[in-house]
Amino acid sequence: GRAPVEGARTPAAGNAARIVSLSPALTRTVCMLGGQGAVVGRTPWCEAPDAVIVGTLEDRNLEAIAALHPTLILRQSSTEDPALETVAATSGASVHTWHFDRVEDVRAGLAPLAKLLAAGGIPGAEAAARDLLERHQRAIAAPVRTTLPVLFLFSVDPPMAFGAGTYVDDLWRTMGGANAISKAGYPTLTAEDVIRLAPAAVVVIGRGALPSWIGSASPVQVQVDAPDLLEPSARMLVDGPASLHRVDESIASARSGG
Amino acid sequence: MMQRRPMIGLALMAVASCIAVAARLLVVRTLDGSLVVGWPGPTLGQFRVDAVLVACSAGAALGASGAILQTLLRNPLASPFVLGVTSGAGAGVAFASLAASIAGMAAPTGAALGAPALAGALLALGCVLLLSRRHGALDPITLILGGVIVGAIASAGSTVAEALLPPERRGLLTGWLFGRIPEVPDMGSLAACAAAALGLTGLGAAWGNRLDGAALSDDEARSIGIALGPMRTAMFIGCGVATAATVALCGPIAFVGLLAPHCARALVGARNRILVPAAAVAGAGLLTAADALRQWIDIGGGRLPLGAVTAVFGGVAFLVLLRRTAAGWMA
Amino acid sequence: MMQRRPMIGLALMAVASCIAVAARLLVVRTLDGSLVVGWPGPTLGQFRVDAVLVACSAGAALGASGAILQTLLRNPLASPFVLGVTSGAGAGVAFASLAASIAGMAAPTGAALGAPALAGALLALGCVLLLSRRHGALDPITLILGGVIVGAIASAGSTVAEALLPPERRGLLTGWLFGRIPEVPDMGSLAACAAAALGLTGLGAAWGNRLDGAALSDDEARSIGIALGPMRTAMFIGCGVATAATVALCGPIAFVGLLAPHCARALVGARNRILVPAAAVAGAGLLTAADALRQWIDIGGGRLPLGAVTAVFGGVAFLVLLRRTAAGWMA
Amino acid sequence: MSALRFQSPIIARGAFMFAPGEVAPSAGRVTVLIGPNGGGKTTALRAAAGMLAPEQGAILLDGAPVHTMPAAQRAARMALVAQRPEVGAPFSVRDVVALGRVLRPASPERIAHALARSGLTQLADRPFHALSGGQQQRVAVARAFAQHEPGGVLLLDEAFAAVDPPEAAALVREIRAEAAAGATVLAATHDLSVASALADDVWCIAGGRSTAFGAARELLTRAALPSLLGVAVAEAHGSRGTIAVADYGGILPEAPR
Amino acid sequence: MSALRFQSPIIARGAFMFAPGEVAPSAGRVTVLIGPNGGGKTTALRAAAGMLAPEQGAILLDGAPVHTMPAAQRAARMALVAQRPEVGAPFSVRDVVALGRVLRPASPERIAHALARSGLTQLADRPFHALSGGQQQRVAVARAFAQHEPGGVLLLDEAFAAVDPPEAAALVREIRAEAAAGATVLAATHDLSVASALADDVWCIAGGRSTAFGAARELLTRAALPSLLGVAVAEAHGSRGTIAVADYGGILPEAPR
Ligand SMILES: Nc1ncnc2c1ncn2[C@@H]1O[C@H](COP(=O)(O)OP(=O)(O)OP(=O)(O)O)[C@@H](O)[C@H]1O
Ligand SMILES: Nc1ncnc2c1ncn2[C@@H]1O[C@H](COP(=O)(O)OP(=O)(O)OP(=O)(O)O)[C@@H](O)[C@H]1O
Ligand SMILES: [Mg+2]
Ligand SMILES: [Mg+2]
Repeated sequence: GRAPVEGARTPAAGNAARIVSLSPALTRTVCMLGGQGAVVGRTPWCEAPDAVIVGTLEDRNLEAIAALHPTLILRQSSTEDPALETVAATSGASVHTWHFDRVEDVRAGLAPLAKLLAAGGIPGAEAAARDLLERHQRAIAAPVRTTLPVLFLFSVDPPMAFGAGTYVDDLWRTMGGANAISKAGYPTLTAEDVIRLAPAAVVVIGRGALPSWIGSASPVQVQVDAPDLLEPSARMLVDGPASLHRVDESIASARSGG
Repeated sequence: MMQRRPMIGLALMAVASCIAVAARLLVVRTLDGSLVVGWPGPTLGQFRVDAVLVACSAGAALGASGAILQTLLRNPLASPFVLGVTSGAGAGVAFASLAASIAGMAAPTGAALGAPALAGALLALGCVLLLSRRHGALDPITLILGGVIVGAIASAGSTVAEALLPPERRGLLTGWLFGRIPEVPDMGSLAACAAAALGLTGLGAAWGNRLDGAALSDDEARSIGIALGPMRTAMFIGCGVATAATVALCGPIAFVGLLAPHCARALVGARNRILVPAAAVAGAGLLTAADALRQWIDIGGGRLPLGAVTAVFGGVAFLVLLRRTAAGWMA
Repeated sequence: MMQRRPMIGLALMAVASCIAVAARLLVVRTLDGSLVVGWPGPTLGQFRVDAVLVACSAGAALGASGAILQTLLRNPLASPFVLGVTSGAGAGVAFASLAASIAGMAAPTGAALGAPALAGALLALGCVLLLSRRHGALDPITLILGGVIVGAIASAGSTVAEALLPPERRGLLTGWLFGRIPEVPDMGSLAACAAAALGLTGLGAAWGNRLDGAALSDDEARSIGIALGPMRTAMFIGCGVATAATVALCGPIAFVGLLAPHCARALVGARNRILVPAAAVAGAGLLTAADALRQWIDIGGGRLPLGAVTAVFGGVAFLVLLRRTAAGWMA
Repeated sequence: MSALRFQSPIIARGAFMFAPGEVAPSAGRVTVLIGPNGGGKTTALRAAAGMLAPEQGAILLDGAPVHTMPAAQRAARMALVAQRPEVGAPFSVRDVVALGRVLRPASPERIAHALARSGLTQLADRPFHALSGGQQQRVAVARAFAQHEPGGVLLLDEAFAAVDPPEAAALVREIRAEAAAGATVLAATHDLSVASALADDVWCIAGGRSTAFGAARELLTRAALPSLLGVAVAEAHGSRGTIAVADYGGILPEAPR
Repeated sequence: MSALRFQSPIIARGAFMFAPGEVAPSAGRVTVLIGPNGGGKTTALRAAAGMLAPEQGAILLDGAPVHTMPAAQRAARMALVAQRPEVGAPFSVRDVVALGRVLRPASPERIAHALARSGLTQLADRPFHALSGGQQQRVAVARAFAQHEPGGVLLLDEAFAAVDPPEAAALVREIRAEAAAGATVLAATHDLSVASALADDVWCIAGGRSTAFGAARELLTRAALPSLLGVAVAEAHGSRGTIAVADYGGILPEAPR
C-alpha cells in the first residue's frame, strides 16, 4: 500500500526505472550508461537538468524523494542511511550505495550499476558499460612519456594535491607516470613545500589564474580544465586518461621546447 | 523597559510556536514549486511529526540553557556555545569518525554519533568547570573565558580530525557539523533531549526566583539564602547536559541558544520564572519555524542549510524586537 | 592582580615574538619529514619573509583591535569577530565567488578577493554601527548584540552562497574561509594591513589614557573630557577597517583577536597605553608562531589548517597565563 | 533571639588583617560600627554574614560558625544590606524587595509592608534602575526588612549614607523597633547623628582591630569620640536626647567667613 | 572664575521633570544642594556637567550651553564626582586619579598632591578594587582635584557619604580653599553637619523644582530646615560656628531608652 502523496508525479508504467541519484559522479555514470531519461531526482551539482533537486547526500529531502516514487536510489558513501531505506520501502525502491575511492572502485561499480539500469528498462546499459570499460582499458594502455615525478594540484591557494591512492594517482601511475606526492590522500601543502618538491612539472587541474610563484616550483607548468579528473565517474575512466595524455603532451613539449 | 504583562508575551510566543509547528506539519513545497497544505499520510506524516519533535526538544533545550547562562554569567553574549560543550561534542564526533576510519570500520552515523557527541560534550564541560574553579567557587568571568577557550581548542581538534579523514568521509562529518533536524531521529537521543529540555525548563522555572537572585551582587545573593556556588555548578551542569543531548541529536545548532533568550526577554521581561520557559518556547518555535521555512524556500540549489535559515530568521526577529522594545539587556 | 612592571611583560612578549619570527624564517620540516634549519636562499627566503610580514601585520591588527574592543565594550568576550566584520568579509567573498560563477568568469583568487572582502566587511560594520545608535550615541550592549547578529546573518549568507556554488569552486571558497597566511601575498593588501596594524596600534597607544578613561562610568568618562561617542565611533571604525584589511589579506582568522589581548593583559596589565601595543605584539607573535608550528607538524595529511593551530597554541598559552597570574579580566 | 559572636576571627585580605578579638553584639540592642575608612567595618559585617571564611577563630551564630552554615538557613536568621547594592537585571522595585523572601513564602502583604517601611510604596512598580541613589539604597533596606524575621540578625552597611533625613528618621524608628522586638542589629555608619539615634552600643574598629566596644552613652560623647575617630565633636540637644556631631566647622553668625 | 547658570532648563526623565527655574550658583562660594531622595540633586549636577540635554532652557557655563560644549573644553573648566564612582578595569589608585588629567599635562607632583589632599598617599599603589567603599569615594574626589583648575567648577554628588569624619574634615577644608581661590562649588549632601561646614549658599531641590536658594546662614537653621526637609533639626555649637543636625533622636542620660 503506497501512501497517497501530495504533488506526486504519476508513477511510470511497468518496470521503467525512476532514479534518484545523490551523487554527481553516479548521475554522470548513469547518463553515460544511457539512463539520462530515467533520472528524476538529483543533487544541485548533478548534470541532469530534467530531474528535480532532492538535496544532497547529507541533507536529502525525504518527502521530496518519496514524492518522486523512485525505483532506484543511488548514493556514494561509506555509510548506510536507514531513514532513506524507510522512504524507499514506501515506494518499493531499492537503495544502492557505492564507495568510490580508487579507480578500481569505479571500474568495479560499473557492471552492477548497468545491471540495475538494465533491469529498470534501459536495455543498452550493460553493453554500454562493457564498451566504457574497453575504452578505458584502451585509454590507459598507452603509456605517458613523462616518467619523472609530476605534481597534480586541484587547488592553488592553498596548494592541495592528489596524493597516493587517489584516482588521479591511480590513472597516472597505471599509465607509467610518477606522482611527486607519496603521501596518501589529498594533502594541503605550502608554496614552499611545492618548490622543495621540485617536481618535473606542476599540473593544475581547474580554471582560474595561476599564482606567479608556481613558476619557481618547476620550469613546466600545465593547466588543464578537465572536469573529468575532478569526479570519480565513468567519465573519469574514459576521458580522464585522455586528459592526462594531453597533460603529458604539454609537459613533453614544454620540456623539449625549454 | 519594564514588562508589565509577561504572561501576554508568553502566550503570544506560544501561539507563534504553535503556528510554526502546524506549518511544519501541514505545509510543504512540492516539486513543481507550489506550496501545498495537507496531511501526507502516515509514513511521511511520521517524518514530519518526528522532525517537529526534534526541533521542539532541541530548540527548547537550547533556549532554556541560553536564558539560564545569560542570567548566571551576567553576560548577554553567553549561550550554550560559550560553555565549550557544542565544540566538545563536535570534536567527539570528529574523533569517533577518525577512529572508525583508521580502524577500517564504517563511518558512524545517526544513533552511533550520540555516544561520542555526549562524551565529547561532557569532557569539555568537565574541563571548563575544573578550569573555572577559583578559591572553590565558580567565577563567571573565568568560566566564560575558559568555555570559549576549551571550545576553541575542541573546534581545532575537529578541524584536525576532519583534515585527516579521507575525503569521502569528510563530507559526512561536515554535514553533521552544520547541524540538521533529522526526520528519522534516533528515538533514544530524542527522548533524552526532550527529557533534558523539559527538565531544564522546569528547573529554571522552579528556581526562577533564585536565578533572579543571582542578578544581585554575590554577597547580596548569598545573603538572601542562595547557595551561589552549588547553584551555579548545578545549573552549568544542567545546561551542559541539555546542550550535549541536543548536539547528540542534531549536531551543533548555532544561534538559537543566543537569540531565543533575547527574543523572549524582549517579550516577557527578565524574571527567570517566566523567562526560562519563554526562552524554551522561543527556541522551539524558532527552530521549528526555521525548519519549516527551509522546506518552502527554494533558491535554485535545493533546501537551504538549517543554520543559515535559523540565523537569518532568528537574527531578523531579534533585531525587530530590539528596535521595537527599545529594551535591551538592561533597564 | 596589579601589574607592577608592564614594561618587563612587554619586553618578554617582544622577545617571544622575535623567537617565533626567527623560527618561522629558519626552520621547516620538509614533506619527507626532516627538520631543516637554515636560510633557504633568496626565492624560498622571500616566501618566508613575506609570510612573516603577513602574519605579523594580521596578528598585530587583530590583537590591537581585540584589546581596544574589549576595553570599549567592557566585555571580555569582545573581539573583532563580534563586530560582524569578519563574517561580513566572508559573505563578500562568498557572493563574489557566486557572482563570478554565475557570470561564467574564473573564480576570483588572491588579490581579487581583497575588494569583495573589504566591501563585505565595511557593509557589515556600517549595519552594526547604524543598528547600535541609540539616542545618538553608540551603546556598548546594543553594539555587541548587533554585531553578533549581523555577523550571524552574514555567515548565513556565506553558507547559502557556498551551497549554491558548484563543488569545484566550493573548495576554493572553503579554503579561503578557513583563513591562511599567504606566502606570496598581494602586496597592496599586505601594505594596507600593515598600515592598518601600525595605525591602530599607534592610535591605541596614543589614546591609551582616553581608552583607560572609558573604563569609568559613562558620566565620569565624559566628565574627565573624553568625547565618548566620537571616540567609540572612531575606534570601532578603526578596528573594523583594520579587521577588514586583515580578512582581505588572510581570510577570517579566528581567536587571535580574542586571545592575544587576554594573554597581553595577563602580562602587562590593563593600562591601554601599553596593553594595545602588547596585544599587537602578542597577536603578531601568536600568528607567526602558529604559522611556524604548522610548518613543523606533520600528522600525515599535509599542513594543518592555520585556525586549528592558532586555537590550540593560543588557547593553551592563554590557559597557562590565566592559571599562572590568577588574574583575569578584572582585579 | 539570635546570638552573634565574634570569637577572635582572623581574616587576611591582602595586606589587611581583620582581627577584632572577642566581640558579642547583644541581641535586642543596636550595635553601631564606627571607625575610619578601611578600618574593617565592611569586613566585619561581611564576615558576620558568612561571606568570608576566617583563617583562625570563628564567627558564631547561636554557637554555629556562620560561614559554613547552609545559605538558606543563614538567610532565615540574618539579613544583610551591602554597602553598594547591585541589581544586574531590569527588575522592578517590588521584584527586588521580593528577593528578600526568595526561599520562603512571601505574601504580597509582607512585601508591601517592607516597601512601606522604607517609604517605597509609591515607587513599587518603577524599574529599580530608574530610581535615584538614595531610593535604590532604601530598596536594599526594604529587601532586608522583607527577609528579616523577629529575633533575627540585621547587618546594615552604611544603609543610611544616601538616604534623606526624613526617610533616615523613619528607618531609625523601624530599626530600633526591630531591636526592641529582639533583633540583633549591627549597623556601620559614619554619620554621628544617625549613630546617636540608633546606637545602644558602639563598636569602633580601626586597622582591623576593635579599638572600643561599649555603651553608646559612654562612647558617643564629646569626651570619647575625638580620640576614637580623630575628629572634633560637638553636641546638640535634640528633643529626645543628646546628639553627637562631627565638628567640621559651622555657620558663623553675620561675620564674613 | 567661571559662571554657572541654570536658565530654566527642563529635563524629563521618565515621569520625573526637572525644572528648577533660574538659579546661578556664585563663583567663589560653595553651594550645597539638599533635598529629598529623588528630588533632583543628581539630575541637577549631571545636567550642570553637560550629561543631560535640556528640552527647554539651558545650563550655561560662561554663557555657553554646557551640554553642547566639546567634552575636552568642558573638562578643563569643570570636574564631576559622581554619586557612584565606577572603575571597570584593574587600575591602581594612582592610575584612576591620573585620569583626571587624561587630556592635559599631568606632572607626577600634581597627581601626588591630589592624592595627598584626599588622604590617599599611602594607598596610591594599591589596586582600586582592593579599597574600602569610603576609600574608593575619596579616589573619585582626588581625581576631581587632579582635574580641577583654579577658578573652575567642582560638582560633588554626595562625595562625603562614605567618607570617615577626619577625612571629611580634611575634604571640607580643601573644598573651601578651592572656593576661596575662586572655584564655583556645587555639592549635594544629606549630612547637615557637612552642609553646615561647607555651605555658603544652600539650594534645596524637591520634586525637580527649587524650593529654596539662599545663604546658608538663613537656610541651615533650626527655623528654616524642618519645613525644607521635613525633619526635626537640632543645633550644636562647634568651635567654629553653629552646626545644624538632623534630630533622629539621641542619647538619653542614664535612663533606659
Ligand atoms: N535612568 C532614569 N530613568 C528614569 N528616571 C530616572 C532615572 N534616573 C533617575 N530618575 C528619576 O529622576 C528623579 C530624580 O533623581 P535624582 O537622582 O536626581 O535624585 P536625587 O535628588 O539625586 O536623589 P538621591 O538623594 O537619592 O541621590 C527620581 O525620581 C528618579 O526616579
Ligand atoms: N578585595 C579586597 N582585596 C584586598 N583588600 C581589600 C579588599 N577589600 C577590602 N580590602 C581592604 O580591607 C580593608 C578594610 O576594608 P573595609 O571595606 O572593611 O573597610 P570599612 O571599614 O568598611 O571602610 P569604609 O568606611 O570605607 O567602608 C581595607 O584596607 C581595604 O583596603
Ligand atoms: Mg565599608
Ligand atoms: Mg542623587
